Amino acid sequence: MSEPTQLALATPVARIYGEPLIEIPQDLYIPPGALEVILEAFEGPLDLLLYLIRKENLDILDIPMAPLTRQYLEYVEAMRATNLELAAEYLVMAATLMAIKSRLLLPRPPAVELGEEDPRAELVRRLLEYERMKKAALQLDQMPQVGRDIIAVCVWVERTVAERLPEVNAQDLAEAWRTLLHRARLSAHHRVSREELSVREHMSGILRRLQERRVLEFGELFDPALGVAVLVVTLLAVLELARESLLELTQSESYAPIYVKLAHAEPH
Amino acid sequence: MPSPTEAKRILEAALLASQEPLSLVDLRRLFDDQLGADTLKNLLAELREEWNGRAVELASLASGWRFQTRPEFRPFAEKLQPEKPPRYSRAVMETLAIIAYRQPVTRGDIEDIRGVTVSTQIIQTLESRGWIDAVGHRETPGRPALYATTKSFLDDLGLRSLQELPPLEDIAQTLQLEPAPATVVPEAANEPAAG
Amino acid sequence: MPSPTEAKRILEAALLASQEPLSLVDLRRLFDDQLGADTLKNLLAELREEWNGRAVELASLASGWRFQTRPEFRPFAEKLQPEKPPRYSRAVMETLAIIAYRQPVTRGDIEDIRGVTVSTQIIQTLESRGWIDAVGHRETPGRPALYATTKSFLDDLGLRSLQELPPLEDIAQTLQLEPAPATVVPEAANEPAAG
Repeated sequence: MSEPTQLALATPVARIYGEPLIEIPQDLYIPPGALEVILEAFEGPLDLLLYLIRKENLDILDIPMAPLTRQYLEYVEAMRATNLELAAEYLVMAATLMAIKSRLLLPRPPAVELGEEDPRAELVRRLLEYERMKKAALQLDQMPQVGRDIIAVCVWVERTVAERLPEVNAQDLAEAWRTLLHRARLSAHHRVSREELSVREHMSGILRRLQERRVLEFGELFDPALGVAVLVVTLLAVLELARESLLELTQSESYAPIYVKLAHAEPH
Repeated sequence: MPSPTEAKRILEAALLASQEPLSLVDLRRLFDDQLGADTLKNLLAELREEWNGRAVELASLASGWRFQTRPEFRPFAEKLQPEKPPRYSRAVMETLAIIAYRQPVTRGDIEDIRGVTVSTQIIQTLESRGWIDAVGHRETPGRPALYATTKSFLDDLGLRSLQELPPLEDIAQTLQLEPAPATVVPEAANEPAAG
Repeated sequence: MPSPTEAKRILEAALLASQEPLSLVDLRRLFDDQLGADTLKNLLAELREEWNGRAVELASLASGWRFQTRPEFRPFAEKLQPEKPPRYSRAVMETLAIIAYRQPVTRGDIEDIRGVTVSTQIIQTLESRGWIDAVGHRETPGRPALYATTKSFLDDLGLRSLQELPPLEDIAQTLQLEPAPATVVPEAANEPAAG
């Protein structure tokens, strides 16, 4: 293994988790106030380990466990010393690192060595995956985001111009009529057939025309061009209007023109 | 300083991206107050011109400028985000049904059939919609107006004539089987007309 | 049937007036499904072309089409709205990246990868943004929720599918593992779980 040995003889200045602390890590010579900021910047033990590996230019696929473990512990101790709230995960990782290191130091029988996995493999796998995600997060963060870098266009929809009116269809009307009949239990009296409707439509039409021209000559009410059926319906409408006292039919003498006017139409 | 074309593109984007109308002060801030109010107004006028003939327009309001859809776009807006259509009250619908099927009728006729008072508001709702009008008066005391449906009513319902209204014979027949009623079902006298 | 020019103007207004991206289905509804999907796509392509060189663009996203300002417009947007929009913390972004690239994942999976506890707040931040949601549960004790990214996440990042996410950088693929243990780095083979 690529364990550097030159430090082993130096006198440790302190021991952390049984690991000798030879010197304060170089990168920890930082203005005291800034230290906390730096330490807080780590997202967890994996983040700290990655930082140490990249800083020291260590090969992530062949990690020298002793110096890495030592540096890691120094940082953890620095965090504790500055009273940072230290997540339990940092201590778990410290134990893991030491376990790996000691396993690497154990002599292994050649037979076992073949099938046995490198004790660092799991750690390497986790470090690689975390680093991948860390970089992905950075890339995602650099992409233009709606709300932050981009505004979704949404122009005003002008709806105030016309008052919105209810829509009614013929079926709604029939339904309303049906409810009415049901409620009033009206039967034959309010039977409405197509023929009757046609007469009633003409009744309204004749009244409408008499509003515009107060007096019409009887013949003017009929338009032969519309066919016999319409002529008949018009006649029925005139008769019904007369029966309901809505029209007055006048004739000064036999064979004189018949005049049609609204019953008792007000003198204008 | 951006070129006039650039400035116009920036103005356009700012106005399109803003939910609220932007005042001249807001817009000048876009250019760090480097653009005079007159220049800005000219650019806005040009921009407005550019948007002619499109379904969105640059409108000048009391509080500033904003892009908004033209009134003609409204039917399309409805298709995308339909507003819940308002409905006429039962009183209005029944009154309309009576006028449509029994015209010409007076308010008294309608009240006889419905069994309750018909408020002036109901008649007004239908009149102002242009669906009914008074076509004459019945020569009885008080000379009540006779109401009928209008052509506009037929048009709005997509009918060519009243005869295209659903026939009601079948209903009348089924109802005939029922025993004659003793009383008319009471109903609240002053129903609100549809808003 | 509207002419192509009219249809384009209607499309433009509809897209400008909608904050959410509009799908082809939405857009076809505008024309009562009278316009074929291909015609519509052509019109959208033309429209996109027309907006070239402006500070607003017509973007094609996961859930449809939307007009949005180009990233270059950002400095001007900041002048109009001085409050800086918040940036998500690294913890939030790493959690998002794990969900985006490894979905569907449980909170436990995320914690395994990040090596630290993932707070409820982080998940809530992403959920309330509408970027992730629970798509099911893993049938293990506690039935933890499985999280995945939403269409809205893709829309907001200007993507049409997860395949458009930036590819993962893989160090293990470039370096050779030294003593070459048989089972190390199983990850290298199955990249990425996007889909």
